[in-house]
Amino acid sequence: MPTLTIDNRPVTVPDGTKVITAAEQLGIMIPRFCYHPALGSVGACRVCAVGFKEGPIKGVEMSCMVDAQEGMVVATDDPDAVDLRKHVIELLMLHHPHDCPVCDEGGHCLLQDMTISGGHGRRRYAGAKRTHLDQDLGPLVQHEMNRCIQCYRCSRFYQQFCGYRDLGVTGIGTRVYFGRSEPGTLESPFSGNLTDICPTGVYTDKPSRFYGRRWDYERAPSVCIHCSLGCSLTVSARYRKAVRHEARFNAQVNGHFICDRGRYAYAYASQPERPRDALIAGRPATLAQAATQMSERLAAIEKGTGPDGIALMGSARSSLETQALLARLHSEKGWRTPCFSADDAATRVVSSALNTLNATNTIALTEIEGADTVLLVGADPIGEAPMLALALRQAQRDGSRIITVDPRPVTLPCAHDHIAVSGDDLATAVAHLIIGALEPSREIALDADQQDRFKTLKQETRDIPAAAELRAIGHALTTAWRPAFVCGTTVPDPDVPPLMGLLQALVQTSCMWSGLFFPLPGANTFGAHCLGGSDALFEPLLAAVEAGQVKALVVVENDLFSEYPDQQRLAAALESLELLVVMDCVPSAITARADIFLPTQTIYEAGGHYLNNEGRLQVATPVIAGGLSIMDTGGGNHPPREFREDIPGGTPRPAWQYVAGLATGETDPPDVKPLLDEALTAGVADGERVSLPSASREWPSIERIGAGPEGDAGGLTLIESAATFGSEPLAAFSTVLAELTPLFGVTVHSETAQRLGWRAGDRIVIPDSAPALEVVVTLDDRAAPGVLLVPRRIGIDRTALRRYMAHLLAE
Amino acid sequence: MLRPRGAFFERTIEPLELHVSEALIEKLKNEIAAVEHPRELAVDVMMALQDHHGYLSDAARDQAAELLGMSALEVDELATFYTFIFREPVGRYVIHVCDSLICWMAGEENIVDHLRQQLQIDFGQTTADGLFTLLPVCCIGYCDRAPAILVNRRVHGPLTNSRLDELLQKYRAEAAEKPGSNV
Amino acid sequence: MTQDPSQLKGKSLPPPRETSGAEALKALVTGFATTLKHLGRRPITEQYPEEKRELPARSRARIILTRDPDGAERCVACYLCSAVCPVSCISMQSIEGQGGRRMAAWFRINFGRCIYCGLCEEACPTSAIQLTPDYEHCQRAILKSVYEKEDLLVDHCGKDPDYNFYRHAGVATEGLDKGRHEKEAPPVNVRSNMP
Amino acid sequence: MVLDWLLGMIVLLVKLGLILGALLFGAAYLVWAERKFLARLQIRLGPNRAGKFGLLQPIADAMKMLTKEDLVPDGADTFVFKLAPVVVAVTAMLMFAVVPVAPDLVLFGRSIPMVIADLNVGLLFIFALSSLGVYGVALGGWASNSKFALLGGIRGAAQMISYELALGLSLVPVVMLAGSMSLTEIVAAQERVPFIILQPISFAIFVISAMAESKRIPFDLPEAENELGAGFHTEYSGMRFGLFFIGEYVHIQVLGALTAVFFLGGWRGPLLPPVIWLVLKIIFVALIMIWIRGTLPRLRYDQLMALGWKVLIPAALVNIVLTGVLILLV
Repeated sequence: MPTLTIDNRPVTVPDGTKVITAAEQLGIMIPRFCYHPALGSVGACRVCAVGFKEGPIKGVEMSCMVDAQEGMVVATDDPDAVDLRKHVIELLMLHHPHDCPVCDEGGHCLLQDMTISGGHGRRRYAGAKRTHLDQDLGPLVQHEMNRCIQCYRCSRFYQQFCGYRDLGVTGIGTRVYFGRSEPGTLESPFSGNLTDICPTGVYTDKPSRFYGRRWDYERAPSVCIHCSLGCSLTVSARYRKAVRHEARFNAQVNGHFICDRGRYAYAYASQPERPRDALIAGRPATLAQAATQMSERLAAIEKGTGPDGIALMGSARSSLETQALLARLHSEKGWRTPCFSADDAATRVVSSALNTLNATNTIALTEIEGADTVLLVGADPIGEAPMLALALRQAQRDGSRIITVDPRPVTLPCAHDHIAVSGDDLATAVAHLIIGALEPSREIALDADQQDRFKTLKQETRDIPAAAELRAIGHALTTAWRPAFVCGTTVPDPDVPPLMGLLQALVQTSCMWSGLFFPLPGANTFGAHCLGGSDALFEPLLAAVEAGQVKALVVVENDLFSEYPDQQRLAAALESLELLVVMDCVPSAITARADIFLPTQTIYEAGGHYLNNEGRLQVATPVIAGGLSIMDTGGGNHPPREFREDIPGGTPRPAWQYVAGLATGETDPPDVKPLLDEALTAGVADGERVSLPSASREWPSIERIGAGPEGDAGGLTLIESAATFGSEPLAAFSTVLAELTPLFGVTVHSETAQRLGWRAGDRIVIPDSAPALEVVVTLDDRAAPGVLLVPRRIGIDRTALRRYMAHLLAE
Repeated sequence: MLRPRGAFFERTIEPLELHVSEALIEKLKNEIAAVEHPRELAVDVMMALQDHHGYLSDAARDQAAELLGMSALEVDELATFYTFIFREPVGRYVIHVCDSLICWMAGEENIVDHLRQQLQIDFGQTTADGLFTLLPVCCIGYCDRAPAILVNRRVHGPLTNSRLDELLQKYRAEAAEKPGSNV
Repeated sequence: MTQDPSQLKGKSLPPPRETSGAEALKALVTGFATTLKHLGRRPITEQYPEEKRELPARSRARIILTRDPDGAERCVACYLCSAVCPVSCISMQSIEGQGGRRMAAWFRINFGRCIYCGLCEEACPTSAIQLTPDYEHCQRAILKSVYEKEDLLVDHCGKDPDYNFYRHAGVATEGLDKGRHEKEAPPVNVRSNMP
Repeated sequence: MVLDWLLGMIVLLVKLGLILGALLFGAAYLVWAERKFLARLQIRLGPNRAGKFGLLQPIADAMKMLTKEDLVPDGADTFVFKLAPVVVAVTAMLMFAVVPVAPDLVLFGRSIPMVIADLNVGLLFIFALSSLGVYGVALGGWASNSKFALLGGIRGAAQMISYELALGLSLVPVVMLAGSMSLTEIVAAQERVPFIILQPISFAIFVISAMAESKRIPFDLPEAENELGAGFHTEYSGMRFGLFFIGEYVHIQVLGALTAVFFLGGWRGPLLPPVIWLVLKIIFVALIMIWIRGTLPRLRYDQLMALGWKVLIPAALVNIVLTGVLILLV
């Protein structure tokens, strides 16, 4: 822990800290271009020069390249260093184009700041400027190479940090060029970070190109709700339109970056099709009319059938406010327990997963970066939670071993061992891992009861092809120092998470640190689980609707059709309802069927609290007041010249306000904390994790280990799993992401393809599908044999797809 | 092996216009298999393919990438870095003129002027008959034979204008004798 | 009498000079004589609506959006004028126009708020926004003081007849590719065989 | 007897009406004249938009004042606030009651004095009213509940007290020469020589003090726009402000008339009718005052006090002694 003096102020920092970081701790921002806390030092740009006055090093040195040492005296305003910086800036500006007015970086450009603060104002170089041709890098990133100052941040980020290899640096000397070998869409789903990380305007945000300047934007801290990780965002909005997401540093969750799905998903909030008016039986009505009619009709139904006649349907993408008020509606009015997901299979896995979490085994996303072995079971990070893949990449760069056990051909931007195991065998696979971890000698550590249970486990566990490999991995896990265990919650069955919990508990006795990490299906699935959604399944609710017991259904921010597989059954059930109330901010299949529709606000207008996949409470601050963008009201031309008191398109209210109106008759913003504390039994601060139960020493009871696949249909199973783009219900409305969404396809092992008579590139037209559905066949031998893998996609005819697949399975 | 696996990095490449002999491919594959990191052989593979094609065309680059398990961009990064790997077409004989200090003291400028005059081209250009490409090069380590040039990586020096004329004559004769291949 | 202010530092000012009675009387008489003399002179007042004075080219009144020498809109909607405007009377929206040019989809100046300080003109990097000596644009209806882009655009270059931003900018636009701007070398060929 | 009384009453009312009308009309057009004259002194044009030569400007101004909102500031003493401008205007007008505008008029055998009230203590009456006038200023300043107005009011009171003395002392030699305090008598005493020739020092002191009394530049410290907003009448608007305005310009006329009466022989003059002479003399004095306004800057407060106490009063006292000696000797 050396103590050094920077600008006459002492600071003590850990060993190995660079001087530039030490200065940051004092709040001194030393100029930098190439240095970035996430990427480290390379000493390429030479603007972080400072003067070393006393101590082991003397003279002007680069503060990003020098480790802080005891007794150093550093002056950031050393005249020699200042002079050097001034000349370096002038050198960097030598070929810089004269295009700040048309550059989107202008206003938040590090190069602008450094040029001005370095005192460089007038070009002395009279020669011809070096120019470059630009490349089309796809719909997300705009390329403008002339502005480059050769800091190498982009190539270091893209190749070393993210592990993608299609963007880098070519050429030598003055010809150095950052880009691809051929123009084309960037392959990395983290490419949007280039726009944040580039200190000048080489990479700028393409969808928000030319829209505004940083100083004009309304900006507020927010949370990403496009997967369960809950990355921190800064949202920029202008003229009532959210136009940009940027990563906000969060040491526990996402670090400095976010994925492209989270970055470009905001378009749903300002899409022209967004419903902005209340509807009664499909006809526009005022909000007051709709709300009054909703209360009256619900009261009438309640009078007729009792409180049991009204059911509530929440969603995993709603804020905690909305979810908590739905739970209160149940407790106050006696209406049916709210259900938060129509996907019961996932709900079961989620509850078993979250019941496995406790105060000692839960880890945060950035902690995974420090693991030396990561085991992923039934989890596909790139599709389900992209930032997890980036964390794995960091772990792997530090020498960590990554193992994926999955029926899908999991791809990661880093080296990893993949063991293909069919979906029904995942529990068996984990059982094999446990056996491997315990078998050689460690069984002795167990008490008598546990030994018995272990014996049973060993007897019950079925043999699978990869058993030997899995046992070897299980054994290797016991020698790891910092193993992390990641388990998905959509593909595995409910047995897998407790088994993973058991494996972690067994391994924990012999390592420094270990933990469990469960990516969940929705942004606020954790919240839904806490608020009593775990035992509320959709199937019984649907049965009650069909049986006529439930007369009215209130659906809040949930498109049931995208979650529930049998769309025809669902449609018929909804038809039989006396009253269907829908509250949502996006147009969906269910919106059109609503008797009463109430438009809700998005996260940008309403804000809200969210619990991420590890139970961390995070707040999204409202950015805009809501309403149609001025760009829309003016039709692209200047804003209309009229005075009006209301905001056009400003009808939507936060969903919780409608629910609160039903629950208490009041529509003031609820203080979510007491409601939450009720559900969670203890207070929790923003940015902190909710208190989880303390670790239990019990051997978890596992209902079914490794019984063969149920309903064996020739060993074929259909897996619908989340893809990076196109699966998330809100991000699916983003037009730029739609461009990146690949053709809808089915991925199978070549053996399976042979059995089915499919070849790579075959196009299968699904019969009786509306809209017509065509599936492209892709072969991948890293998939488990017998698995038909399709991406989850909003708006496709899943009934027809399932019917066709079932027909295939039956043959 | 620390090589990432997965669909992201797997490319199927179009058949090359000039087919590289199976034997060469087999030889390169064996060499690559023998080393710990395929990257180690990147320059050798590029050189081998360049010798085959005359220069490292896009197709050759893609083939090198496939052989080495690298992305096309990664190969490009190296190819554009090294002076002796040509990403653009060159003539049959590539003349590198050393422009470092010793050669300059020994009269490199005269050599250059003479070459320019004889070949009617400037640096970076190829003669109309496709025989010679003139390129400058930094010190090639033959200071003892200054002023020196490389023709297809073979050193010649010390040079005078008459020696140079002889040399050009020799290559012209050779080209007339064996048209086509430049390997 | 000019004195270096730094030399005055720390010193008290000299005591005021005493005026003698004769001097005072003389000053008094001079004053009265002067005003009396003025009585006979022709008033210098200009009768505004009847007589209109030609103002200097740099006087600051009505704002215009000029065009470059090629006749294209100069404004690139960079938002600098609206940022610098102390009364926030300028608003606009930038879009990508024809041939990759950044331009204003709409551009609005509310002259009801404008204080004619000229900061927008000073901030404008393309010489697009300029203040003109035309001061006569009062309106009875307040909304008529809100000028849109079509009201602001003129078809000349204003005070800067030669400047064309896109000839210097270095960004590729229709008909002016990379390396064709002033003081620019042709685009680098990364694959060049030259070292 | 009754008829006499009635006739007297009618004559008095007619005189009152005429004088009042003339004074108000004079005040209005004095404003116009001041603006015009001042403008020419400063090589400007002055008002020229309302009517020919801006002649309708006073009417436009009056209409504007009457239609302006009448504001009483929050926290002001409403009664006093409303009273103050009345005091200023009324005292100024009342002073004219003792000014003879012409020799007695003989009509149908009756001699009608061309003065509203020929008091034998006319001079004291004038001093009394002039002292009362300061109340308007001081009260208006105090009642406005504004620091600027209060400062203006205080300055007004202090200035008035200082210059009242010099004003009174400057007229003692006039009374000594005329042997009466009645203004009619004083005018009569100047049948041969106007007192300006006999008493030039008195004249100078009187004019300076009179200007200070009327709070005009260079003695406008109670208003002092650039320090105090508008001094004692900062908070006044509409016609209440108008009353202060009228008060000031009536005061100028009164001072003109008094200067004429005390030093310029009153209505006396050759050829023209007496009333015209008086009016001409009033206009002459007013023009001189405007000229002064157009030329001199405002005095500093200490200069104002020094001039009053250290110069004017001693000079007036010496003048009295000299006059007395001269009267004894001649």
